[in-house]
Amino acid sequence: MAKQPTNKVLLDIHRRMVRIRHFEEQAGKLMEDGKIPGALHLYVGQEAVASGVMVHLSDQDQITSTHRGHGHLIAKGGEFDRMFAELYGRATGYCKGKGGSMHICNMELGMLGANGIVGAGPPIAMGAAFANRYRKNKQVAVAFFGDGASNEGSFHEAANMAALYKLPAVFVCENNGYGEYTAQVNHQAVVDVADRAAGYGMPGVIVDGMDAIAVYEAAGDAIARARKGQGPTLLECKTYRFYDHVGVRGMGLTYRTDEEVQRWMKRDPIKLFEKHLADLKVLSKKQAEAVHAEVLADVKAGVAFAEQSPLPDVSTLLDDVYSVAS
Amino acid sequence: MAKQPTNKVLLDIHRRMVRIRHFEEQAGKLMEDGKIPGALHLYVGQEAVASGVMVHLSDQDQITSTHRGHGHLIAKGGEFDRMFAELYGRATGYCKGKGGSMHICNMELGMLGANGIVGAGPPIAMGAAFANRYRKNKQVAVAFFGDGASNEGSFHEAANMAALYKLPAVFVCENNGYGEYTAQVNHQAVVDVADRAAGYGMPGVIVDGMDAIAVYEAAGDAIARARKGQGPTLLECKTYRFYDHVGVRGMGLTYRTDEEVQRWMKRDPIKLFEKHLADLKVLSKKQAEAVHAEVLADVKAGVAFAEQSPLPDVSTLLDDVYSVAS
Amino acid sequence: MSAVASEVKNRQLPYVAAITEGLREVLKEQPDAFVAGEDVAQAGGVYGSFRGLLEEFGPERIYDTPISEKGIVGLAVGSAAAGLRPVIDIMFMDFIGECMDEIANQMAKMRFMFGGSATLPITVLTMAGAGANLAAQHSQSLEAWLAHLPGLKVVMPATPYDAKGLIISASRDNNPVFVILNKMSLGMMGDVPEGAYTVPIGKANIVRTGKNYTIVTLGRMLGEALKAAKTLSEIGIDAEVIDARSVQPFDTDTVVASVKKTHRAMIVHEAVRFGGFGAEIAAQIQEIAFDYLDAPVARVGAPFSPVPFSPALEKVYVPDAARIVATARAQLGL
Amino acid sequence: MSAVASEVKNRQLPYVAAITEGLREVLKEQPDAFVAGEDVAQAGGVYGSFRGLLEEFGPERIYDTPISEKGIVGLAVGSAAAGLRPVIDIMFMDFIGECMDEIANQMAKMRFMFGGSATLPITVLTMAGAGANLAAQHSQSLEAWLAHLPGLKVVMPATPYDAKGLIISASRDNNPVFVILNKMSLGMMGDVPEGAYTVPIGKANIVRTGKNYTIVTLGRMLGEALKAAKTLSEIGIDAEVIDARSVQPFDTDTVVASVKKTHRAMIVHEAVRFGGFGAEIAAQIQEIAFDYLDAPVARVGAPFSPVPFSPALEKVYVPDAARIVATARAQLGL
Ligand SMILES: Cc1ncc(C[n+]2csc(CCOP(=O)(O)OP(=O)(O)O)c2C)c(N)n1
Ligand SMILES: Cc1ncc(C[n+]2csc(CCOP(=O)(O)OP(=O)(O)O)c2C)c(N)n1
Ligand SMILES: [Mg+2]
Ligand SMILES: [Mg+2]
Repeated sequence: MAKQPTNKVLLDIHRRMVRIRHFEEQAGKLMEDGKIPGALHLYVGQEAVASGVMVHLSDQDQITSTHRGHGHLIAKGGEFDRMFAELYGRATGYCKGKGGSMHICNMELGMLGANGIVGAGPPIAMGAAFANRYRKNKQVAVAFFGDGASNEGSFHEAANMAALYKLPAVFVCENNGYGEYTAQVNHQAVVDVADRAAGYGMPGVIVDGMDAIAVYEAAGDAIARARKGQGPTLLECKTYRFYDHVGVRGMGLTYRTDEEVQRWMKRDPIKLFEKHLADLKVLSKKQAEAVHAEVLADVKAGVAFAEQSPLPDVSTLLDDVYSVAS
Repeated sequence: MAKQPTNKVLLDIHRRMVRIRHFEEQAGKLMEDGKIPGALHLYVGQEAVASGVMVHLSDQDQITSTHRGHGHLIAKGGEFDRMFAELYGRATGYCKGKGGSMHICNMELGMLGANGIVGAGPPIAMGAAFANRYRKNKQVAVAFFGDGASNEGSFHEAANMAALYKLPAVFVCENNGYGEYTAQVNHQAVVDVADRAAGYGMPGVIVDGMDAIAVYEAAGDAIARARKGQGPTLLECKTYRFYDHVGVRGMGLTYRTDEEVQRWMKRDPIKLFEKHLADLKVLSKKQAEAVHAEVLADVKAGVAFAEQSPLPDVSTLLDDVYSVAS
Repeated sequence: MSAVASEVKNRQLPYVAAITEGLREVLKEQPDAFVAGEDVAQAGGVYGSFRGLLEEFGPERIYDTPISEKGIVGLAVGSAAAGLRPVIDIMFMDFIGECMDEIANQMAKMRFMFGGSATLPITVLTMAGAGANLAAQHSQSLEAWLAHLPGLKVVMPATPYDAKGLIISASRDNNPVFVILNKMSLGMMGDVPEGAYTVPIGKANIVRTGKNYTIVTLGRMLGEALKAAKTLSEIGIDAEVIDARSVQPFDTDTVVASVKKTHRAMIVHEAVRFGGFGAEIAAQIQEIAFDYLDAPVARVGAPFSPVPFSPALEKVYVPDAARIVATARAQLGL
Repeated sequence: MSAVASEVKNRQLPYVAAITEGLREVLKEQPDAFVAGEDVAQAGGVYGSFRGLLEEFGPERIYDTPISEKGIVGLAVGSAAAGLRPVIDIMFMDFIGECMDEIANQMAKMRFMFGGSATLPITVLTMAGAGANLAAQHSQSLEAWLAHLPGLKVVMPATPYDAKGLIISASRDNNPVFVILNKMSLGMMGDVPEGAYTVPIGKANIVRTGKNYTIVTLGRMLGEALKAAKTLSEIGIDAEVIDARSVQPFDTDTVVASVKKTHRAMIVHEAVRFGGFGAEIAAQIQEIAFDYLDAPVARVGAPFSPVPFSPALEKVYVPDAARIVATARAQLGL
């Protein structure tokens, strides 16, 4: 059964959430200012999911991410300087500027990449979980994917194989109610993606994705189960993205009502969690402010690093297509 | 609720089953004699499924089939002469010899083709069901597929879309316990493919695929539901193929025991059904023999037609790649 | 086309609106045509190319689909086999890998495998093209995969006029037709007549006539080639610029006739050069017009790497007028 | 290779057994290598090319998978990213459409998109080839799709020797390598040395030296070209037959050197001629050796249709020695 998080863990989760929030807010600004090229899919609103799951994982455990991947990388330990550098397309970025937001990754941290292809993560995570089982190393692989992605055949095949081989995998569906501009009711006839678990022979669990503790506990159970060799779990986290599919508009969108947005924003996962931590006397308002201040300083430093970093040299274009080592 | 089949219907189902059985037995012999080229996947043992479903369908209702498609076409009204001609690769075949066993079809009968690609049928049937809904013509589209095919992403996407749009479709899974030489326990962690229905928001029904009446009743309910605009159903029929995945060896196979084969053969769907019809006094032993004799004569005539038919002229090779009508 | 162009010279539309107009004409003239794809209905498409269709034609004609490319193509194949004329959208061309079986083994082959008894009047729209800093999975041009598949037709409109006309032609065609659009052309203005008109599928378009050099382009590269032609004219190269418009069927006759006149040729496409469709064109030219060639047929395409994200790299990755000019100079030793 | 051939002239194996031997060597030398695919474990593969591996290496190394090509490729990509050296089987090459996204957008691009931080030592086996009356969905040769994808290597062993050697080379390579086998070659006998040996990936093989004609072949067409060379020798054509062996990387140097000597060339592959890899080879030859060519580079490939079922049609569909000879005669006006 789910074990209570220690204070240390609570503070760890909180810091990860705050780091995601401020990184994303800044990234959004930078995109609006035309400093970050391409498309940005912000994770704001879903911080409790990445943080509540990732706090259970070591750098050796792997995750696969999505087009909305900054939050996953930050929660997995990604550094702001190299992340901003990647979004800027600089040579110092995690992908040397070749990947950008949609492919940002860190193999050392076991973050097997954001992905521009919806549904591409689950088969890759299933493969990483297979490697863990093969090596008997007790590592776990976690696939993050959205409600929209749950309609891709790739999810189906990965879930079936993970259950068949009893792999140490967890399938975390971040159900934010929309796939791009299409509401869930218009892309699937079920309300709970977790209902799909039974068809693969794995447990399906539903949790409030705005409640970091609830995510922490449910993820803890699923990950423990995976480590014990009992097979995968489908963990559905009901959450919401505060901003548009791409970019930073939150209100005034045609495909969702402002009332709906406001309703969810009242349950801002960071505010909820800080209130909870205050009630528990684990983190005072002042202490929380200090964390925000530290993180904001990190953000500032990260942006500065990125802006001072060189663009990739054109001579490097054809590097990294193939490995030349052997 | 399922309505009892009339005697007329019972005899109709019986004839379809017998036609499939004798066609397949003969096709197997012809393949062994080297008269039919390529690969043959025989339907023997599963006759109750195709027959119990198809008796509910008109020529306007569509079906998609599999690599094991002869039975589906016969139950849908396919003629032996043009079918044997196709298996022989003759110009008089349903596909002018261009398709063969794995692509045998008849568009006029609403049989949208056997398919060499496992899992290819469900999306096509979903599309045909969409057309029926678009036309408001009360027609139904039925996808036949195997237990192995239920692990393809194509099934997942088709099932989700059919349920989302409440299409007049029925997904008939012929679970014969194997995908090629791999037993179901080695390709999925569930015993019942029907467990997958809930994840799409459609009913999942399990029926004894060796019992023609059970199939008739369950299929009747699912098809009626579809015609009424109440959406798709996943109907799993537990069945067995008496012969090998390809060809006519039944016993002495490495991937299944002879005991298992014998156990299932004791439940030969035709024998079971004929006993039942005899008990009901609907079809006497003599009458049954007469049916078999008639069908065997059809088989003989069909083979003769095929053998007298010309091979396609090489000048026709590039025909039918494109439609030139407009 | 010049005739048409003059008639309508006063009516200019952006490429994106020409797409929508083409679809509107299709939906008006063909009751069996419907549009389905990810975010095409309520959102009007991620680039706005479907805007207003839901409002005008209603939910019975315009469908948002789940993120299920295999399902979307299956929807098209099955509904076409049942008599409809589907128009589907695969949002980015990069995503066709998700549904290549449905494209290659079902859509392209069904008619042939069935001995001609199936007819699939399907129009597939998809958005190709690099230059928007969308990185390796949202920038590809994969026409070479499709052109290699008997049973498909494949067109690549380079102008607003052709976008509208080819969409209408595709929907009237009784075969599966891919209309490969380019996201960098969406804002391009051009003459677009009111009402329905067609652009022949399989007919190349001589956009600039020239005496001593032939440049064959695919899709958006037409514009770069026209720019390059100006520069080349300054060094005595009078380039005839031919927009292939269709890669399957490919208009070999028009291209070969030009090369027989000019004696020198170059192919330009955005796709990776190696194994790209330009190789087929070059191979055909030398097969048919060998004795007319004064120089090898040159090819300009993307280098052999995925599309890089960083603008600094993408800038040198995507073929442009400068590369066309440089390649021509090298080819001709000028 | 002749050296090797002589050493081992007494040891002959069929192509199918050479595949198995190559896999056995891989599994012996690389503890991180495992084999996964549909029916590869208990059944030993639908063509027997995996026979005995489960018994010898056990269920921890050899895996039957569900019928889930996307899952199989994902298994390879994810486990390779996590440090293993997967060997996967896509039973028939026709099925790669089911997993082209995982192949093209994940396997091929991951390393580049990740700035070189990911390494994917993956071997993919797949069975191509027509001639077995298996019709349009079990007979294709689709190497052109793969060769167009930066990040992949693609080899096509034509002999038992190369099948074993290229499988071992593929598994030692730190990049994704497709080994395209041919179902019609499974019974072909040839020299196969005991133990581990490699065949270089990216190096063409001059199988027959000749003076005045170059035939470049892909995969099984080597045998047809060698037959054709005999016939051609009777009409004064002394053909040099080069087995490309690898299409990515492609050994341009060996081919061009030969053409500079022979002045005439033909490419032969089983794939559909239009848009096939032969176009890339022809385009390269004329680009680099234009002044050496006495005739256009000819291409022999399948006609522009899906593979027909009827033996009567398939017989005239699949390229063979007779078509090679006829094409050479037409090309050279002999
Ligand atoms: C295969 C594929 N199809 C479509 C897209 C376009 N696309 C990008 S994100 C997205 C929505 C994804 O929805 P969901 O999985 O719920 O994730 P969310 O954006 O809500 O986090 C779509 C359709 C894509 N990138 N890849
Ligand atoms: C996409 C694809 N993968 C693999 C195959 C090879 N194959 C042909 S039949 C078959 C088994 C299908 O099993 P099932 O769906 O249970 O149907 P059954 O043969 O039992 O009737 C396989 C793997 C194929 N034809 N297509
Ligand atoms: Mg979502
Ligand atoms: Mg089965």
